[in-house]
Amino acid sequence: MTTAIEIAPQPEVSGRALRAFLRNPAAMLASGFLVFVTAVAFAAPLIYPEDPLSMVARPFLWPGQNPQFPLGSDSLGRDVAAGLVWGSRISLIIGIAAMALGVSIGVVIGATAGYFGGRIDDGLVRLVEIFQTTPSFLMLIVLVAIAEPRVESITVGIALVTWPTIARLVRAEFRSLREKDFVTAARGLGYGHLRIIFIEILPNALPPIIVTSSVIVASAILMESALSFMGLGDPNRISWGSMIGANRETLRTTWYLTAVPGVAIVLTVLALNMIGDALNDALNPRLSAER
Amino acid sequence: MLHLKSVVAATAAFFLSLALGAPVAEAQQPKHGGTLRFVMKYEPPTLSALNNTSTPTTSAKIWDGLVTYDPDLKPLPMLATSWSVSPDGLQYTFNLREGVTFHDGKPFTSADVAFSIMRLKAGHPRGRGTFANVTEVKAPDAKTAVVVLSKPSPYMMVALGPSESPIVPKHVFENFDVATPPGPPQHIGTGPFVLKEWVRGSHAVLERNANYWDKPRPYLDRVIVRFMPDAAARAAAFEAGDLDLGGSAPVPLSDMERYKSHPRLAVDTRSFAYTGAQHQIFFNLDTPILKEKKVREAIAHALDLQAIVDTVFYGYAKVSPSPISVALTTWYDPAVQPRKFDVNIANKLLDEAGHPRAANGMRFPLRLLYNPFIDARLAEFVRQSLRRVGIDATTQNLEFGAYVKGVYTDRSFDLTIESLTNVFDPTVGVQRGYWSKNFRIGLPFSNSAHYENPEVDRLLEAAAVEIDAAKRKQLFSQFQRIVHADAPSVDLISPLEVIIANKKIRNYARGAEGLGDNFADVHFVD
Amino acid sequence: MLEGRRLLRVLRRTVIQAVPTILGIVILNFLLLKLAPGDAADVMAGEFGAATEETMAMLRQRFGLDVPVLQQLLAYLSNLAQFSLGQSPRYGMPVSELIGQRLPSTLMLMGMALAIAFGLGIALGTAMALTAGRWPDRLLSVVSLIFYSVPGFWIGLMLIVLFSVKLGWLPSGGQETIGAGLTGFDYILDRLKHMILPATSLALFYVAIYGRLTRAAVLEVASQDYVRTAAAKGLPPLAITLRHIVRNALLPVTTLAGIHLGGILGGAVVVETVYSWPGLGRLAFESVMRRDFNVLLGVLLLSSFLVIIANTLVDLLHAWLDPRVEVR
Amino acid sequence: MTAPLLDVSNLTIRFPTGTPVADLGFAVGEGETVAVVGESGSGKSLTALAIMRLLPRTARTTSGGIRFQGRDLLALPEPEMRRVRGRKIAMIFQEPMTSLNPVLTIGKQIAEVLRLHEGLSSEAARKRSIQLLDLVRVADPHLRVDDFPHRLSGGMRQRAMIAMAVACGPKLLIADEPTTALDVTIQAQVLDLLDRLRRELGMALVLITHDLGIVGQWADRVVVMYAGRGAEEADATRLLDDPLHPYTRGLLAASPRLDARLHYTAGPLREIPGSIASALGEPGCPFVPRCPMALPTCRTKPPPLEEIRPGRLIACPPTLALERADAAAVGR
Repeated sequence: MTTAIEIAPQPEVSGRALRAFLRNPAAMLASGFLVFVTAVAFAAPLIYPEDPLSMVARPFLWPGQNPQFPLGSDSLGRDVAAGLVWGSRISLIIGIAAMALGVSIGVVIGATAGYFGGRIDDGLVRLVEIFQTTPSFLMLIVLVAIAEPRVESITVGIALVTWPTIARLVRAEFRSLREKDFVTAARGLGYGHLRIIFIEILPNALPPIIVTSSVIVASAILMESALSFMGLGDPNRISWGSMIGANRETLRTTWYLTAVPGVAIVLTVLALNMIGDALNDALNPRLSAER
Repeated sequence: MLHLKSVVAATAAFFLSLALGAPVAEAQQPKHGGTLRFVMKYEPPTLSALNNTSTPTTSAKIWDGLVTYDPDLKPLPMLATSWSVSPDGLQYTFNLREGVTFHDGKPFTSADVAFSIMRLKAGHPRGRGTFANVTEVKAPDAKTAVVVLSKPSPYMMVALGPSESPIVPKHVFENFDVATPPGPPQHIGTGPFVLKEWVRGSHAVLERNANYWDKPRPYLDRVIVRFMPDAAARAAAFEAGDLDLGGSAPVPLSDMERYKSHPRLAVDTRSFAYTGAQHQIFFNLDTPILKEKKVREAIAHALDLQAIVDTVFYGYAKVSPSPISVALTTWYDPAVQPRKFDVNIANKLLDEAGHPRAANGMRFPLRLLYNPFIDARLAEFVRQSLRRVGIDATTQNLEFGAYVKGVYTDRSFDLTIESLTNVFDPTVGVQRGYWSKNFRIGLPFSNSAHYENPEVDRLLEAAAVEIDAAKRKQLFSQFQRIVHADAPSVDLISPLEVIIANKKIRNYARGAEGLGDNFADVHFVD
Repeated sequence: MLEGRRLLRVLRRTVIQAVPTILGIVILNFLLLKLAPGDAADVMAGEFGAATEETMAMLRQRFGLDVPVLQQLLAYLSNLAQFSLGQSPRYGMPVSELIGQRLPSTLMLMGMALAIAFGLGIALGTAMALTAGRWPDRLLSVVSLIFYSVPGFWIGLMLIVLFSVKLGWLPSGGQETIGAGLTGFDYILDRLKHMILPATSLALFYVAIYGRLTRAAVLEVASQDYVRTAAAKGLPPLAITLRHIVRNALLPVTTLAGIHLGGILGGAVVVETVYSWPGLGRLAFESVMRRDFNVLLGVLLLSSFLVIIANTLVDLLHAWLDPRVEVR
Repeated sequence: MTAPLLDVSNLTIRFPTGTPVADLGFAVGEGETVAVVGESGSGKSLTALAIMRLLPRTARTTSGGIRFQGRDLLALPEPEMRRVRGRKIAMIFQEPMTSLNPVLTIGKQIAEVLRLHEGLSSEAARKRSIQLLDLVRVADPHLRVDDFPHRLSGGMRQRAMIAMAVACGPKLLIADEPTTALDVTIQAQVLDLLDRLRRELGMALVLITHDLGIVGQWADRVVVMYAGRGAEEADATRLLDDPLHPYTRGLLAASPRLDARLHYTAGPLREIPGSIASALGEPGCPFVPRCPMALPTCRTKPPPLEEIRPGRLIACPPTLALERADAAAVGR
C-alpha cells in the first residue's frame, strides 16, 4: 500500500547532474586539488610526525635554501612545509565543521519556518533578521573574544554567523515545496511533520543547499584567516590563517612566510568556489546551457 | 630650623650638556618651523598622564613637570628652577619658575603644584605609591612649594618628570573627577604644545605654544600624533614618508635591517632609564605542581634567554635575569645571572620532582597566559621550550580585558608572561610584583605569583624609606638574590626602546624619559 | 501625492519592522557581551597601569557594572527609550558623540566601496555575460573568482605596498593629510585619494559577488522575449544591452545590497585596521577588546539601522526600476 | 511575373545538436498573406527568426538564400541588416506577456523604434505612438501610452506589439503565433486587425501558426511544415478543401475549425499518432513513422517539394504518384 505514496520526485541530485559535473573540466581540476589537500591533511602525521610548531631550524630560511626545509622556516625557526601540511588539517576542519554546524542549524530553522509558516515563521524570520542585520564579522569577533580563541570556539562562531544564509534559502525552498502535490499526499497519509520535512521535502531542497555549502566552507576558511589577522587565532594549533597572522609583520622582508599559506588559502577557496559554480551549473541545467 | 641643601642647576647647563652630545656643526641656532608626524600604537583614553600610565609621551608635550632628567636620571630644572631636600629626607622645597602661564593664560603658581601632587597621590596609578608618604604640600608663597613627607621617599625625586607627574592647573581640575580620563577641555598645561584637535581613532594635533617659557623653544610649529594599531600599516607609512618618529619598535623588528640602511630613516636603540622595560614569567604558586621549586627551576633551565633575545626580539633586547631589570643600571645586581640553559638539567629536575614523561612524551599540562601587549612569538617560544622538556603547555590567546581578569581576578593560569615594567625605581616598579602585602585579588599588576617571603617583604619595605643610596642598593641586591633563588618568577629579557626617526629631526629624546621628552627642542635640519 | 503616500507606507513598514529587530539585537548582544570575561573596569585599570580595589569598585559603580545584569539591561533600555546611547567609560564621552565623529568617514568609505562594487561588478558581469562561454568570459570569471577567494587584508596590504610604498601614488593610510589645512577642491581630492585604496580593498570581494550575480542575471534577461523584440526592432547591441538587458538585470542584483551593507561594515574592521582608517569598524573592534560595551552596542544598533535603511532604499529603488513592484 | 517580395530558397538551419530546418523554400508576394503552418517543433519559428537574422549564436544558416526586395539578407552586413529590422521587416511574437519590456512604458517602446529608424524627436515619437495605438484600436491611447505593460491585458499588449511593429510601415510583417496566447474571443479581433493593417499599409504578412483553423479566413496561401521541411504548399482555400499530404490531412482533422462567427464547427478531433520527435534521425521522409501510407522508398531520402499543378506543391512521392495517376485518369 505504501508504495502508492512514492510519488515524491527523485531528488535532483541525480545521475544527470553528476554527469554534468564530471564533464566540467574546471570542476574536475578543483575536485582533484581538494582531494589532494584532504589527503595531505589526513597524512600529516605521517609526513611530519614532529609537532609543526616546534622550533627546528635556523629562523628565516628561504625556500630552497636548505633542502631539509623545502619551504623555508619562519621567524622562530619553524618548518613552513610542516606548518602548511598540518595547517591544512585545521583549516579544513574549521571550514567543514563550521559549514556542517551552520548548515544544520540553518536547515532546522529554515525548514521549520518554511514548513509551518504563520507565527512560527514570523518569529524565526525575525531571528534570522537579527543575525543578518548585525555585521557578521563583528559578531564573530564578539563571539570569539567572549569564548577565547580556540579552534572549537572559532568553528562555533563561524557557524553561528553563517546559519542565517542557509536558513533563508531553506525557508524559501520549503515554502514553495510544501504546496507541492507530493507533500499534500504525504499529509493525506497522515505522516508526521518530521518525516515530511526530512524525508519528503528536504531531499528536494538539497541542490541549492549543496551549492551554498561549498561556498560556506570557502568563506569559513577566509573568516578564520581574517580572525587570525586580527590576532584572534588559536595559538596552540597551526592553521593557514594563523600562519599568515603570525608572520604578517614580516610581510615586507620575508614575504614567502605569508605567501605560502596565502596561496594555499586562495587555491583551496578558489577550488571550493569553482566546485560551487560547477554544482550550480550541474544542478540548474537551464543556465549551464549558456556556458 | 631646616637645614636646606640647595641645588643650583642652571637651565643653560642643561642645554649645554645636550649640545655636547650633538655634532658641533648643529649646535648653531636651530631653525624654526615644521610639522613632526609622530606615531603611537594605541589610542589612549586621554593624552594626559594625570591619572594613567599609558600616555607619558603625549602628556609631556602638553604638561611640564617640576623637573626633567638627563640620561643618567640627574634632575634638571623645569617648572622648578632649584630645589632642596632636608637631611632627614622628609621635606622637599621647590623654587618655581617666574612668568609661566597655562595655555588658557592663567598664571602658574605653587597652588597648582600643591594641587597636582595631591591629585597624583589620589588618582595616578603609580602616584598613589610614589606620593603615599606625602602628608601635605605647603605653598608659603606663589613661587615656593614645599612637599612634606611622613616617611622618607628616596624615589620621589626621580618621579617628578613631565611624563610621570604632570603639573596641572588647579582651576581646571579642581572640579574634575579623579578617575575620569581628562578630555580635550581639560588638556591645558604649561607645556610647549597646545592640544588643537583630537579626532578619535585617528590623530591629535598639537600646536606650538607661542608663550612657552623656554624661549625661543619650541621650534616646531606642530606635532601630529597619529594612532595606528597595525604594525604593517605603520611600517608602510614610515616608508611612504607619512611618519617622522615613533617609539617602542613602531615597525616590525624583523624589518629593522631595512630601516638601518634607509636613506631617510634612522634606527635609534638607545635605552632610557625611565622605562625600565622588563619581561618575566610569573608562576602561579597556588598551582600545586608549581609549589615545588624544582619544577620552577626546571622551567628556568629550559629557557634559552639568549635565543629569546636573538630570535624573538631579533637582537633588540638584553638578557635580564633579575627581578630588577638590567635597564635600571643603578639597582641591577650583576651577580644575579640566568640559570644555565640546559634541557638535560631541566629534564633531570623534573624527573627528580616526580613527574616522569608519559607515553606521549608529556609530563603534565600547564596553562600559559601572556599579556597581549607582548609579542605573541615570545609565548610561542616559551610554549615550545616547555614542550621540549615534556611540559604540555597550552597557550591562551586572551585580549587585554580577559587577560587581566584571568590572571589577577580569576587566577586561572599556571604561568603568565608579563611585562611588569620597572619604570625608574624598584620601589615603584618592582615591589608591586613581589611584596606579599600586594597579593590582592582583582588588582591588575599586583603580586600575581602569590609570592610570600617575610625577608623579601622586610627588604622591600626598608629600601622604600632608605635615603642612603648605597644602603638602598645593598637592600635591593639582597632582594634580587633571594627572589632569584626562590624563583617565583623567571626573569627573561629587557626589550630595547627602538625608535624610528626621520634623519632630519634632532633632539627628540634628550633625557632619561626617552620619547617622553617634551619635544621643545626638536627641530628639523636641512 | 501617490508617491508621497507610497513613501509614507514604506517608512511605516520600516519602523514596524525595525523596532523588534533592533530590540532583539540589543538584548541578544547585551546578554552576549555580559558573558565576556573581564569588564571595562578591568581593562581601564590594566591600561592605566595599576589600581586599587577601591578605585576598581568605584569604576564599576560609576559605569553601572556593579548591579545584576538584568538591571543593567533595563537601565540600558530605558536610556535607549530616551534616545540616549549612554556613556563610554573608556573615552568618558557620550557614545552618540563618539559614533557621530566616526560615522561620516565610515559612511563615505562604505558608500565608495559600494559604488565601486556596483559599478565594477555590473560592468564586469555584463562583459562576462555578453561573451559567455568565450575567452573573455572565462578570463573574467577566473579574475572574479580570485577576487572572491583572496583574503581582504592580503589585498589591502599588497595594494599599500604597490601603490604607496613602491609607486608613491597614494597615501598609505588615514583619511586625510592631517594638518595640511587644505580647503575646497584640494580637500576633496585629498580625501578621495585617501579613500581609493581602502574602498577598493573593501569592494573587491563584492565586485566579485555583483559580477557573478550580474552575469547570471544578464544571461537570464538576455534570453527573455522582450530582448528578442528589441533586436527585431533593429536596435544596435549596445542599446539593447543598456536599455533592455542591464536595467532588468539590475533588479535581482540590487536585492542583496542591504545585507551586504552589514557585511561591508564587518569587513571594514579588517580594512580599517590595515589602513588606519578611523571608522566605525575599528571603533567596534576596539570596544570589544576594551569591553566598552556601550560603544559596541551603539555601533551594532547604528549598523542595523543602516542595514534597515539600506533595505528600504533598495525597496524604493526596486519600485522605481520595476513598475510591477507595488510597494508592499 | 515580378520577383516576389521575399524569396526563401533552400534554407537550412543547423545547430550543433541537429538540423531543425532543412531545404525549406517558399515565397511571399507584395501585400500577400502567407501562413506557415506546423506543429511546435516543426521549425516555423526558427524560419521566421532566420529571416530576421535573429537566430541564437550557435545556429548556422547554410546553403540557403533569403532574398528580400531582391537583396540577399544573409549576405548583408549586420549594420545594414539592422536597418532592415523594424523598418522593412517587422515581427511580432507569440507571447505578448513577455515580449514587452516590463520596465518601459508602452509609449517608450513604440517611440524607440520610431526614433531609431525615422529619427523622430522624442516628442514627435510620442505623438506618433499615440496615433499608432489609436490605429491598432487601443482605447484611450493618450493614457495607455504611459502605461507599463503589466497594466494591460494580453490582447492590448499584442495590439501594442503590433503598433510597434507597423510603426515604420514595414513591407513585411512576420507574425509568429500572434494569437496563441490570447483568449479565443480576442484571437479573431487581433487577426482582423492584422489583416486590416496589411491592406491599409500595403504590407505582406507571414502568419506563423500551428492552427489550420485560422488559415482559411486570413491567409492567401499556406505553407505546411513538418520537421523542418516543407510538406505542402497551396492556396488557403484549396488546401483546406482538399488537403493532399497525409500530414496536412491529419493536421486538419485534428484542429478545431474556427469559422467567421467564432463558433467551433462540431467535428471529431483526431490525433495524429506519434509525435514530431520521432522524426529525429530519420534518413528519409520525416513523417514516415507516423505516416499511414509510407512506402519503403520513403525511407531512403527526404522527398523534395514538387509542383503538382500551378501554385500547388507537395513533398510526398506516394501522394504525388496517386495525384498524377488521377490527373492522368481525368485527363484521359
